[in-house]
Amino acid sequence: MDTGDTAFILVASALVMFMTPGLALFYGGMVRSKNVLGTIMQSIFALGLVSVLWVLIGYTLAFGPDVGGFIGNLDFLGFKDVGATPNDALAATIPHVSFATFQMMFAIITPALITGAFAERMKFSGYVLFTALWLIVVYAPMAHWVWAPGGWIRELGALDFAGGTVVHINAGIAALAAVLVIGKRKGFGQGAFIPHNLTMTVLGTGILWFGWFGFNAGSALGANGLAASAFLATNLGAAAGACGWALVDARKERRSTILGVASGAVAGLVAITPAAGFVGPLPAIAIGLIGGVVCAWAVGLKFRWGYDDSLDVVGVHLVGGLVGALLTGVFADLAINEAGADGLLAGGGFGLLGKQFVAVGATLAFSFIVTYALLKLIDATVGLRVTEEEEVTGVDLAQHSEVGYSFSESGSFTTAHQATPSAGAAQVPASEGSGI
Amino acid sequence: MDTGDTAFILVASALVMFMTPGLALFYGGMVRSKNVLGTIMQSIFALGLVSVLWVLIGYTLAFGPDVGGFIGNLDFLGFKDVGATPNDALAATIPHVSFATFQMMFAIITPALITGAFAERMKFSGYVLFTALWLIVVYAPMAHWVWAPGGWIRELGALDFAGGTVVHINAGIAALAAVLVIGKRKGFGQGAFIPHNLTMTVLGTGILWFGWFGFNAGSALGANGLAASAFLATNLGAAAGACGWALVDARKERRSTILGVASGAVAGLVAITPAAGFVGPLPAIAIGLIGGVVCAWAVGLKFRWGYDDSLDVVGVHLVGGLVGALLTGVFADLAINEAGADGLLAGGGFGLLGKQFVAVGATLAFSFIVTYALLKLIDATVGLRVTEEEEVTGVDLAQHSEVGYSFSESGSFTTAHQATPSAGAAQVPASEGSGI
Amino acid sequence: MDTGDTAFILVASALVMFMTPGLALFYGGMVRSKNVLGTIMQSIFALGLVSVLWVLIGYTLAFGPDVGGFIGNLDFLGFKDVGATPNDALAATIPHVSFATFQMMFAIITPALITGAFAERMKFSGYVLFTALWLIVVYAPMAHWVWAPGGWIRELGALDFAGGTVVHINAGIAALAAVLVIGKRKGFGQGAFIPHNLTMTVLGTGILWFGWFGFNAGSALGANGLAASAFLATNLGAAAGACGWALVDARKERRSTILGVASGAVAGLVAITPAAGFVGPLPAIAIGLIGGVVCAWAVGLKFRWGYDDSLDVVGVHLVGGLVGALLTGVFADLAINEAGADGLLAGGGFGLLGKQFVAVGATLAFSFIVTYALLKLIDATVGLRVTEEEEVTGVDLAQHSEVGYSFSESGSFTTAHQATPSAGAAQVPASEGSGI
Amino acid sequence: MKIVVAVIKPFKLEDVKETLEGAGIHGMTVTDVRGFGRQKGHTEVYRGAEYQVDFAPKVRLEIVVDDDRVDDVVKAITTGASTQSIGDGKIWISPVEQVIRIRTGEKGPDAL
Amino acid sequence: MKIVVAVIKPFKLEDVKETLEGAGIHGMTVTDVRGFGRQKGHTEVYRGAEYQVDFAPKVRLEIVVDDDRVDDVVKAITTGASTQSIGDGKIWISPVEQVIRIRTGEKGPDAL
Amino acid sequence: MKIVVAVIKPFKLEDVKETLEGAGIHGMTVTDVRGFGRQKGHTEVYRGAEYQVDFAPKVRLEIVVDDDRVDDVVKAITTGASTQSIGDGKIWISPVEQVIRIRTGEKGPDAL
Ligand SMILES: Nc1ncnc2c1ncn2[C@@H]1O[C@H](COP(=O)(O)OP(=O)(O)O)[C@@H](O)[C@H]1O
Ligand SMILES: Nc1ncnc2c1ncn2[C@@H]1O[C@H](COP(=O)(O)OP(=O)(O)O)[C@@H](O)[C@H]1O
Ligand SMILES: Nc1ncnc2c1ncn2[C@@H]1O[C@H](COP(=O)(O)OP(=O)(O)O)[C@@H](O)[C@H]1O
Repeated sequence: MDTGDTAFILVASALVMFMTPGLALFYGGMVRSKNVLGTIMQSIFALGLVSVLWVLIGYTLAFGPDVGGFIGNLDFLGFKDVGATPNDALAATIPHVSFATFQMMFAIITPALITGAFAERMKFSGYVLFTALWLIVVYAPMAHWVWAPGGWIRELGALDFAGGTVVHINAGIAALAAVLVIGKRKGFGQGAFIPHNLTMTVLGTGILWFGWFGFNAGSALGANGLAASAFLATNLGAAAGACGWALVDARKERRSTILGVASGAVAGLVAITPAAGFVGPLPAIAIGLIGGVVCAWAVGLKFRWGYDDSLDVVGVHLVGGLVGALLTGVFADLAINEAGADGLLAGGGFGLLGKQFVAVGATLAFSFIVTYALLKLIDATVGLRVTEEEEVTGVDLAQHSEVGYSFSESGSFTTAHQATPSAGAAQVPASEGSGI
Repeated sequence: MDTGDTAFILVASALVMFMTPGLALFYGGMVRSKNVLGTIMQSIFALGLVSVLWVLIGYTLAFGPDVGGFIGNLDFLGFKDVGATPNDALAATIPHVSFATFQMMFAIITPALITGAFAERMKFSGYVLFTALWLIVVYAPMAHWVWAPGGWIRELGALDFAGGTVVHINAGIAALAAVLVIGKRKGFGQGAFIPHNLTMTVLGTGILWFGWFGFNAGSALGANGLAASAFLATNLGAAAGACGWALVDARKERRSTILGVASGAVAGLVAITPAAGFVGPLPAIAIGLIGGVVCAWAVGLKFRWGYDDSLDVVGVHLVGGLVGALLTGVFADLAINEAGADGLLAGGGFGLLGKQFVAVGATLAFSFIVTYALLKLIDATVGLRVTEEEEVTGVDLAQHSEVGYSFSESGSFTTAHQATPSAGAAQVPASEGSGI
Repeated sequence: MDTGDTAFILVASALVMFMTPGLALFYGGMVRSKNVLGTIMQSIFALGLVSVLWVLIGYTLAFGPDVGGFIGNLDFLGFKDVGATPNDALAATIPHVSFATFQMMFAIITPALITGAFAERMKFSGYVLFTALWLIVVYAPMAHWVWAPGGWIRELGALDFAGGTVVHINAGIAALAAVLVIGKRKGFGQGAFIPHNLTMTVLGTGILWFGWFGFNAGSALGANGLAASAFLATNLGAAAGACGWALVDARKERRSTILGVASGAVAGLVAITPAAGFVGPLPAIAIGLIGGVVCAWAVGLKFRWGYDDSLDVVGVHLVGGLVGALLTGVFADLAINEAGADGLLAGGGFGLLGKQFVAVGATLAFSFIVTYALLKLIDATVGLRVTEEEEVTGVDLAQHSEVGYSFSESGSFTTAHQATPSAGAAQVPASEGSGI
Repeated sequence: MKIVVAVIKPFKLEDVKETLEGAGIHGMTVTDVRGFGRQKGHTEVYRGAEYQVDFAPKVRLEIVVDDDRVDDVVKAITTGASTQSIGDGKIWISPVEQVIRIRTGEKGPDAL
Repeated sequence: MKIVVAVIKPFKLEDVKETLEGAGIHGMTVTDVRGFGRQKGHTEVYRGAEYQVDFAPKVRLEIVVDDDRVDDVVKAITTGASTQSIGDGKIWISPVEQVIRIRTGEKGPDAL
Repeated sequence: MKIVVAVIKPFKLEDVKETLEGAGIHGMTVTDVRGFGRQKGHTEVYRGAEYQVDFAPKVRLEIVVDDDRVDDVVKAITTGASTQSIGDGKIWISPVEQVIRIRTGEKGPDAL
């Protein structure tokens, strides 16, 4: 065990945890103000729910000793034997519990990413059930395939440094399945749904960028030259992504936008994620730039094809993830990471690229099909979508009985009659506020 | 000295420092918009004031060589001899100055926690005096008793990993004393004081959760297996607390709220704090869950008993702290930390639990009595409470001549006549804005 | 190579990166709401632009092998040879790439600091060009002089631990040059430009304070006693600065303000920056306090002398930087850092102070002249300033076609006709919104 | 001339604007307001306690029109704003003695 | 019918609502406004410079009533809003020619 | 008495306040509103798609005055608010039957 490595992974875990509130703000700023809390809630609550589920069952399915290349066994159920000493197969220089906790943070943010797609119309109960089940039947197996010793994609030799397939393509294609099942928001295509607070979205972007250093550099599982290289690549991916999207905006609309720069940074981060530990600085810039440009174009597809992906999870995470996974096959370089491989431009031929295609294809197919079926099931039981009246009112009031902001000068007056906190409360019909 | 341990504690110190702005936002979002700056100020200014006082006098009283089990002597006055080499009695692998700085961050946030109780009606001058004196006469002795070599509670064998008694029970009971002395806000009990910006409260929660990793894992004073274990317990406490409070909300109001989830996360963090380095993952989940559920119930007490604890410092920090301190006596396990003890369920019998009761009882009595007396004194001299007119106006304008937000389209017009910056200013009666 | 040191510098790099979004919010909260996005953009976009330029050209000019004491050669062009092993001349215990990345974060925030001066009236295109060129012709040489082996100011023996001259005086004097070239905002001197969201400014302050630990303690380039000492000094500089400004406010206006406390913290941080690794805790308090008091007075100069430095970059960064650089010559102490020197009060006589004067003088002259010329050039080509109509409309709409906030109840209606995303868009004259 | 003032549900603003345009009315001034009336506000939950908010958010429209257009305007608003449920709002009509367009100084119906 | 418009201090809104309810008035429309008058605004401090804000925040009430209730309404507002200090605000009364309830199409006093 | 209502461009508020003071008018009530009219709103860009906003932000002034001051007030507003470009706004004048100052109970012109 190494204290420097341990210090680094503990801090990296904290950074990745911080990304989820960052995502909550990134998404929250983009919806209409009547939906800001509901949107934030769908990220924040994942911190609670997934943390607990990960300990109980998720981790062992993902990283328990391999069963046939597809899933982990139940040795680590309830974090049994996940202790203070290293598990050499997983990470030799840090406590096993530290590795498991680091992975927990990835498991939290991945389902949270999906929520951007069905923002502004999802029932909270449906979301909770979906997140819990999706973690177990989609995320845990995917993580096993790609990252666990014995996982079939890992064995195949496809590369995914920090989650291009497991996190981004997985969440992105699940998002597509989700919007196909759930349908469009009232008013989609007729007018714009203008972001209600872009400063919140920028803050979220800043936190995501900051936390992503833990996500990518932490995936080196130690404080070493590889971590340093991945750290740099991460920053360059974000930076070049921001520049790329800004250039597209500037060409198309004759001006750059802050939402474009923020979106571009995230797109660049998504694209660099699978490649971060396999490429040098100049390829990292290229990957970020291409990610930014392609995603800037891809977010327009929803208008053309008519699916209502509210906050562009498909356009950014699916498309950005694809860009990154495939470009890893192009730019990966053994000179940067000898545990990696040489991609097309490093003289490795089409071998790696082919494996990347297989990994991507398997992820797309598996995640789309299982997610689609899961959502159909939930729709038929608990239900996925708020009523039209609730959608008009906003999910904050309709689903959570709260409002995001209350700035009025005479705000103290906004509520006058307190129901007796315990007893009387139940008499007021909770749906009363609907149809404002 | 170990660079990994040092790196970890330096970063942990930064994380704990960041909790105080996080707390400022957590609290700030819950008050009415006319009081947002005053509320934030009472946390932010503690960063300034307490940092300086800690160097000058606080640290030596808390961690200077023991005098009779009750207080430290003056050897470290002005951080004399607090240097770049380790002090083996306090922390053997990191610079002494790093330990002292880490402790400084705890000393800052503790009085800041109290301010939530008297939010929306406290005079700034009274707050400053209170914070300075409370640090010296309440916090420093408490920290000595529990954490300093020779401190009587430490010698007794009661366990408090990261501040259940010193920070949370201490701040929580002081909060109760404070609201008894200061009295209720105008309008308490008649209507609701609706939070003006829950997105700010959620952001604050995210920062607190993030920083709490430094608070708890950092209390291992090194980047080791214990830190990793405490890190995990911290995350699980928060997560389970959020789930617990959400369940209570869902049962009582038929819906979960984002404020409930945020409050539950904090309650879970409070509850896990004393236990973080002594329990495994499943007990951590239990402690967080119980913390969340009990605090969700406890915040209703103020309506029943009629004390106006504005932002529920009693309901969350006092009650959550009690839950955690006592459950430490139930769940503590030598298998997790051999410097700890076995609690009731680990086969240690009632011994530890008894000690925890003594520690808690002493904290409650000492902190309540001294805080009460201190506030009475300040009330009789400098004064604690703003005038009714100022309370109606809001403390932002009344105490700081500032407003939080200015969104109006024609905002640039809001002020037109600039008093000559230097001279003329004094002529405008500062109280003019009162009684809007 | 040392994993503890590497862990620390990686995290420190992340912290410094996070300062730039923090700065965006610190500045963003202080402008009028119609300019909030444009202001934020000028910090956020620097993250994108400067990161890329630093890799391509900036780093090698600053830290490439010395050419005549004035500039680095092109050995590190495109981060060639900037790899996973340490470069002993620059930082012996961490990967070279980690050092270069850490320095990148400094190169990003420095031009971002300047933008506060010309906020609310700068063209985005002019800003982009200015930032790119300024990085290369002003920042890179300055960094070389002060920090690179062979740089003439470093060789002279002047001390600048973490960027008092390179970052703060440099940005501050460039800010002065900028406002002289660009001119005043419409309405300057007639009324107040009231900050539209002080809670955002406080959040920004919290992030800056948090990140500054990476900035200053990270400049020790390892997790050692020096880092611990610099960490403490940083916190005390901020704390004492906040107290200092609050005292001035309280004396002058009979009340403290949250903006004063926030500004004082930043002023204290600026002042302690060059000294952080050379002074003990009591001098750190003195430097912070003096920084806070002097800057609180200095921000009034713009009204007296009539230059419109929108967000007080001159008053805080130039003046605070001067205070810190000179007081380093007074308080520096070999007992704290043997690589430093003894200042006036440590018995070192006037020698160090004299060198500090030379360093400061050279920075002032070089940066002012080159910045002034650069801006004149850009003004004559691309243009620096928005039209008066755009200034009245606000730069958010005029330069970025976005608005910061959209809180209206009927907000979903705010825009109804979506131009066909691809084709039709170009027909709507973008300037239509002007002159609201 | 008359001024027609209407207080309606916020999410009906878009429909009303369309029916008004259908009736040839292209100018109006809109304000976000809070309405107190038979319709009660919504319920909010705050740390476990339920509260009844007294008001419902509304938007208020002002339309200055020539006397002979009043009935059309009222009809357009009624059509656009109606949901047949409590809280749909009210319309009231008051006299206007003069209208001036600031830009041109035109007066009376020409100023609309 | 008449419309009674009142501009009052924001923190008096709750009291006025109570006195109005006492007078049997249950409907009104409320707007946040800024008032310019004898009462000057507050003082703000911005980085060491003091500024006088020109306006004071106010709320504006609109109540449409039958002619014979006007005096009661005025009395209720005056009672509820008065603090005997400058800036308490003003009430003005204008004619209303017609009122319509959107939901039902009722007209005149029945629409209130 | 009359009430003069004006809808103007927000950035002209300061100028209008000055011309009104020049005309001896010291009281008014101001509301932030959204205006629909000939002047179209601005264009916003949202992730690569351009949208036309339908309204332009405006401020609405209400000034109650004695009958013989109406023309001065209209003139002051017109002078202060005019930019000679579309969207400068409108002024309309309606009758006021009574004005009361809450603080003193004064009525009529004395209440202003
Ligand atoms: N007397 C009144 N004067 C002015 N506005 C009123 C009056 N009564 C009701 N309103 C406005 O009309 C809105 C709708 O009234 P309400 O009684 O809730 O339902 P309905 O319109 O179906 O009768 C209220 O929210 C309020 O804004
Ligand atoms: N002539 C006016 N027209 C419209 N509103 C006015 C007028 N004069 C004053 N007001 C409103 O009444 C409020 C109170 O007036 P003010 O002169 O400050 O005190 P008072 O009501 O005690 O006379 C102002 O803030 C403004 O909103
Ligand atoms: N019929 C109307 N009733 C009420 N307000 C109107 C009417 N027509 C226009 N307005 C208001 O006047 C403002 C300016 O009108 P507009 O037609 O854009 O330009 P102009 O004032 O130059 O004719 C609008 O934004 C709206 O607020």
